Amino acid sequence: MSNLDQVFVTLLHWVVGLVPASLQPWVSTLVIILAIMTVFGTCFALTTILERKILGRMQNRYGPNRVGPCGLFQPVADGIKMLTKEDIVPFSSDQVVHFLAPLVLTIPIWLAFAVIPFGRNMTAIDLNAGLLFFFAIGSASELAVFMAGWAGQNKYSLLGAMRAVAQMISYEVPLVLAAVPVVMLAGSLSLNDIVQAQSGYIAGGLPRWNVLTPWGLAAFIMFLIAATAESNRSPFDLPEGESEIIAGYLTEYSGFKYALFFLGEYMGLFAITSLAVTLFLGGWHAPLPVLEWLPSWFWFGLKFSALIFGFIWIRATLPRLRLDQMLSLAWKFLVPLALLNLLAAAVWHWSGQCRLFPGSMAVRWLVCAAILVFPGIRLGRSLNGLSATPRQYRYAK
Amino acid sequence: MLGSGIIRGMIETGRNFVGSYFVKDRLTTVQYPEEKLAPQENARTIPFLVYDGDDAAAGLRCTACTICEQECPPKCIYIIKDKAKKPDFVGKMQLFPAVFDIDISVCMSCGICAEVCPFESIKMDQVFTLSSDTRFGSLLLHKEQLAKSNDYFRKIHPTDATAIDAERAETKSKAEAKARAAAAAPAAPAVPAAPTKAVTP
Amino acid sequence: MQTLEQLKVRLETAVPGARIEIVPNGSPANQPSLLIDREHGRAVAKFLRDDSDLRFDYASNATGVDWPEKTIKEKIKTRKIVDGVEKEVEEVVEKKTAAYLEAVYHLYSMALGHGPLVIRLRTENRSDKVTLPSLTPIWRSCEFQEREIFDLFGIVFEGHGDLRRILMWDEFTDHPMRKDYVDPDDYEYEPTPHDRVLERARLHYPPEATA
Amino acid sequence: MNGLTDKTALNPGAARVTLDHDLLEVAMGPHHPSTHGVFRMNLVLDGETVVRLKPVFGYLHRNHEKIGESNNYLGSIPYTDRLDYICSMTNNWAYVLSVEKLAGISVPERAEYIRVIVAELTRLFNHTCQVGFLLQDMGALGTPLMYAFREREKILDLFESLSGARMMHNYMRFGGCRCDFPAGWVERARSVVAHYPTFLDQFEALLSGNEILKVRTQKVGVLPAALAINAGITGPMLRASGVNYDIRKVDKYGVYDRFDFSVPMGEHGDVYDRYMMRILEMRETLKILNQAISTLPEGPILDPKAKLRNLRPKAGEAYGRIEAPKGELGFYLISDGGPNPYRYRIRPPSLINLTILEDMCLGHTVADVVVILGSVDIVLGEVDR
Repeated sequence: MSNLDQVFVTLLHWVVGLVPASLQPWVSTLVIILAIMTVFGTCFALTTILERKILGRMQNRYGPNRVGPCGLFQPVADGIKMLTKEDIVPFSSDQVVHFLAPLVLTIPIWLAFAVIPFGRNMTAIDLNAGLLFFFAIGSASELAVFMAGWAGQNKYSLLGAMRAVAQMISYEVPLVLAAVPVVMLAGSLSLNDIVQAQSGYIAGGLPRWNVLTPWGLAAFIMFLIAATAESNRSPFDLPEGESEIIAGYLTEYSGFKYALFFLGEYMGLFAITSLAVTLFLGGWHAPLPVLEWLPSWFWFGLKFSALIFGFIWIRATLPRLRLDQMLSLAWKFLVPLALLNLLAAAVWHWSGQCRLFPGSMAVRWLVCAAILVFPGIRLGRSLNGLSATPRQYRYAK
Repeated sequence: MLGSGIIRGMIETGRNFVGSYFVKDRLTTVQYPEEKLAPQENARTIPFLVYDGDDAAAGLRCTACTICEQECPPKCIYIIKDKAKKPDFVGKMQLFPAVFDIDISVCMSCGICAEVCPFESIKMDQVFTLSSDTRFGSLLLHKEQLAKSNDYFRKIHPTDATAIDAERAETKSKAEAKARAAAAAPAAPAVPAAPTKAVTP
Repeated sequence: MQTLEQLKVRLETAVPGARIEIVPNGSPANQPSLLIDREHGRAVAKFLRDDSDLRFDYASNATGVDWPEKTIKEKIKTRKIVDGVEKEVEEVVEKKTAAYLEAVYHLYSMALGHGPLVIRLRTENRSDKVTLPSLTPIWRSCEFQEREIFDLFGIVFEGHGDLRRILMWDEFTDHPMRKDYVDPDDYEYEPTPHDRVLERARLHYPPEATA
Repeated sequence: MNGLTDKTALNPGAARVTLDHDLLEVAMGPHHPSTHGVFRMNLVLDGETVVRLKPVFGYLHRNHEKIGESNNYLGSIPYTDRLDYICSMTNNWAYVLSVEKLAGISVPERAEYIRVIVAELTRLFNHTCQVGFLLQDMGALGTPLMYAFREREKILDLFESLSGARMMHNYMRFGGCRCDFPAGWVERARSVVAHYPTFLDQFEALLSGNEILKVRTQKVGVLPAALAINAGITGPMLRASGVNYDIRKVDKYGVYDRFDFSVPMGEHGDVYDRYMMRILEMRETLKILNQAISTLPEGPILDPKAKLRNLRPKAGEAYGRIEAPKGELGFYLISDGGPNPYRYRIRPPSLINLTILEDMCLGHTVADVVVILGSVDIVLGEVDR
C-alpha cells in the first residue's frame, strides 16, 4: 500500500533520475514548484466554481451550470473574461504602486506552500523553523492591500484600505497566539515534527490530533476565526464590504490585476487552511488505524476540502461585523482567551507528566476546559453588550 | 450560549443546502430557454386586434370608434378612419380603420384599451419576446401586424374568449331573428312604408 | 373634536387678531378647511399642536395649490329699467377671481386619534417672491414637504432653516407645478406624433415637410 | 453624542459644520449598491463616524403630479402602479379610495374583501423583501434575500393570474375591482398563506437569534417617540418607537374592523425593533388573510352606478389615506368638475420617513448609515414621484 502513498515521491525521483547529476537539485525543485502550482492552480479554479455552486444551492438556486458539464468550465470562461477585460488605471492614481500591489500580494503567498507537509515525506522544504517562515510570509499581504487601497485615489478604496490594515494586523496576533500551544506541546517549529507529534492513536481508537485536546479545540476555533479575518472572508469582509464601500480596496482594479487579487485572496485562504490542517487536524494522518491503507495525501486533501466547505458555509449565512465590533472581538476576546489557552496547554502537559490526577484523561479534560469555558462565556457576554433577556413586544388591540 | 444564534443560522442554511438536492419545493429555478413557464391565463403584454374568419382585412372587428385612442393614458394608439363601410358580424354597416398603429415602445401594457373597447375588438396578447434592432421602425406595429385571429384569442384567453363568443353568437341570433321578423312583417300589413332614406344606424 | 365653527371661535379667542374663515368643500368627503391669515399662521398652528384637548401633533400632508386668475361669468339679479318698465333681469357679469398660491396642511392627532383638520395659508399674489410662515419649527414633518412646495410652486417659507430645491436641480429657475408653466422644448423624434405632441414636433420638421 | 452632533434643536439646518482638513466628504449614491434606488447622501466623515448627512433626491423625479393633472381619473390608475413599484396594489387602493371619497362612490361587499386580501398579500411580500434587503445591506451575501424572493414569486404568480401583470397590476377601479378571482385562485392563495408561517419560522431561525445581526442592529439608529410623531414618521418605523398608530385601526377604512388582528409595538425604536416589527406584522397579516379568505362573500365586484370612462366629480376636494406597507400613503385630490383632477397630490411615506435620517445617523459609522437606511425601507419611485 505504501507505493500508492509514495506515488508522487517515486515519480519525482524517476524524473530527477533522467537528468545528469549536476542539474538534479535544480530539476527537483523545479518539478516540485510546478507540481504545487498546478495542484493549487486547479484548486483555485475549482474553488471559484464550487463556491458559487454551493452558495447557490444554499440559496435554493443552481449556480453556474451553462459553461461545460454542470458549469465546470466556468473558471476558464472567467479567466478569459478577466484577461480580455480592459485594465483601467485611474489617471490620478499612483501608477507604480497601483501596478505593484497585486504582485506584492500574490507572489509571497505562493512561497507559503513551501513548508506545508502535503503527505508522508511530501514537503517541499522541511525547514526546522517552518511555522515562523509561514507567518513571516503571511504578513506581506497587509502591505499589498494597503498599497492597493492607497493607490486608487478613491475615497471608498481609502476607507477599504484603512479597514484592511486595522483588521489584518489585529488578527495576526490571535492567529500566532493560537499556534503557540501547538509549538509548545510539539516542542519544535518544524511542521513535519508537529505532524509527527500528532501521529499514533490513543487506546487504538482516537487519533492523537491536537484538536481532540481541550486546548487544541479552543486554539482551533480561535485559529479559524482569525484565519477568516486574515483572508477577508465573510463575517470579516469589511475591506471589500460590497454594500458599504462598493468594493473597498478592489474598487479601482479591473481586468487582469483584479484576477490577480482574486487569485491572491484564494491562495491566502488555501495557505491558512492547509496550515490549520497541519497544526490541529493531524496533517496527513488517517483518523482511524483501520483507514491507514488510504494514501496520506488523500487525507490531507479531505480535511482541506472540509475546511473550505466550512468557510463557504459561513459565507452563506453570516452578515458582516462592524469595524469597532471586529476590532473589539480581536483584542478583547480572542487575545485574552489565546493567552489563557497557553495556561490550559501548560496545565494539560503538566498534569499528563506527573500522574497527579487519578483516572487522568476525563479529569484533565474537565480542568483544562473549565479554565477556558467560564472566562470565555463571561468575557463574551460582557463584550457584545447584548441584553441577556430577549426583547418583549407589546401588542395593541 | 454565546454562539447559539449563529449555529442555528448555519443549521438553517445547511438544511437548505441538503434540501435543494431532495426537496422539490426548495429548488424553484426554471431554466428559461430549455424549460418555459406556461403564462398565467390572464397575463397581458401588448394589445392586438381580433378578426373573425380567416381574412384579416374583412373580419376585423374594430369599428374605428377611437374610444381606446382617447382613453389610452400614454397616448400610443393612432387611428385614421376609412371613408368606406363594411358590414359587421350582425350585418350592420360599420366604419373600419384605414390606419391603426400602436407604438409598443410607448405602450405600458396597462390593458385600459381592452377594458373600454365596446366591440371586443382589442385584446391583450401574451407574447413578450418583442425586442428589435431598430429603435423606431419595428416598434411601431401597424394594423396588419396587430391583427390576430379569434382562434388565437381563444387559445391564449380561453374563458374570456368563450364568454365573448357566446355573447356574440346570441346577439347575432337575436339580430337574425329580428331581421327575419322584419322581413316577414312587411309582407303581412302591406302598409306603404314612407320612402325613408337608407337607414344608417 | 368639535365642529369647525366652535374651533374657529376657540382659535380666534386663543390667538388674538387671527382672521380665520371656513372654506366649504363641495365633495361628499365633507372636509371643509380653515383659511388662516399669514401673519398669525404660525401662532395658530402652535396653539393647535399644544392645546390640551386638540393636540394636533401630526401634520400628515403639506402641499401647494396654484389658483391662477380666472374670469368667471356670474348671473346676478339687478333691477333695470327695460323699455320703461322696472323689471328683475338676469345679467351676466364678467368677474376676475383673486389669484394666489396656497399651502394646505392636513393635521391629525395621534394622541387623541381624531381626523383631518385642513388648514390653508394663502399668499397675496402669484409673483415670484411670495412668502408664507413656515410650519417646520412646529411640525418637523413639513420640512421636506415645504421644500417641495418651494421647489414646485415657488412659495418662499420664512423660518424654514434649510429651504432648498428638493426635487429639481439647484440651477433650475422655473416652478413646474404652476398652471402657467411652459414645458421646455426638449424635442425628441417620435414615430407617431399626434395632437399636442404633433404641434410641438412640427416646429422641428424641416420647412418643406410641414407643407 | 458629542457636542457637535446633538440635534435636539428642531431646526435641522442649524448645525453648520466648517469643513476642516481631516474630515472626509463622501457622496454616497446616487449610484451605490445599497441606497435602494437613485438616492444620494452627502456624508461628511470624521474617520468612519458620520458628522453630517444631507440627503439629495430628485434623480427619479418625473413630475407624476403634473401627469396626473393632464390625465383623466381612469388614466391615472396605471400611473399609480409606478409610484411605490413594489406594492402597487396598495397604491391603487389609496388612489381609488380618495376618488371614491371625492365622488361619493360606494363599494360592494365582495370588492372590499378582495381589496383587503390583495393589500395584505402585498404587505406580506413587501415586509419579506424589506428584511431581505436589510440583510443584504448588512453583508449576508444574498441568502435571506433569495429566500424572501422565493416566497415573493409565489404571491406574484397569484397577482399575475388575477390582474394580468406581476407588478403593474392596474387592478382597482372606482367602486370595486376590475375582475373577479379566476377559478382556483382562492385555493392557491389559501395554500400560499398556509405555508407562510413555516417560512417565517425558518427566516427567524436564520436571523432573529443571530448574534452578529443583534450586535449590528441593537441600539443603532435610535428614534425617540416624540421626534417620530413630530417628524410625521408613519408605518412600522413609528410603531417600533412605541407609538400605537395604525391607520387600519384609526380610520377603519375598508372592512378592516371586521377582522381581529393586533398591532405590534416596540420600545427601543432602533433598527432591531424595526426588523422585528416587520416580522410580527407579517404574522398579524397572516391572521387577517386567513379570516378574510374564509369569510369571502359572494356578489358583484363593481358598483354598477360607478362610471368608468368620463367620471366628472363635483367641484371639491378630498384627502384619502391608507396604511401602505411603508407608512401612511395619502392622495389629496381637488376637482373643478372637469374630467381631469385640478390638483393631484400624493403624500409619500418614504420621503417623509427620511426626514430624520440625519438625526438617526449622526455619530454612527458608514456601515450603520447603510443599515439605518435599509431599516427605513424607501422606494425611490415614491420618494421622487
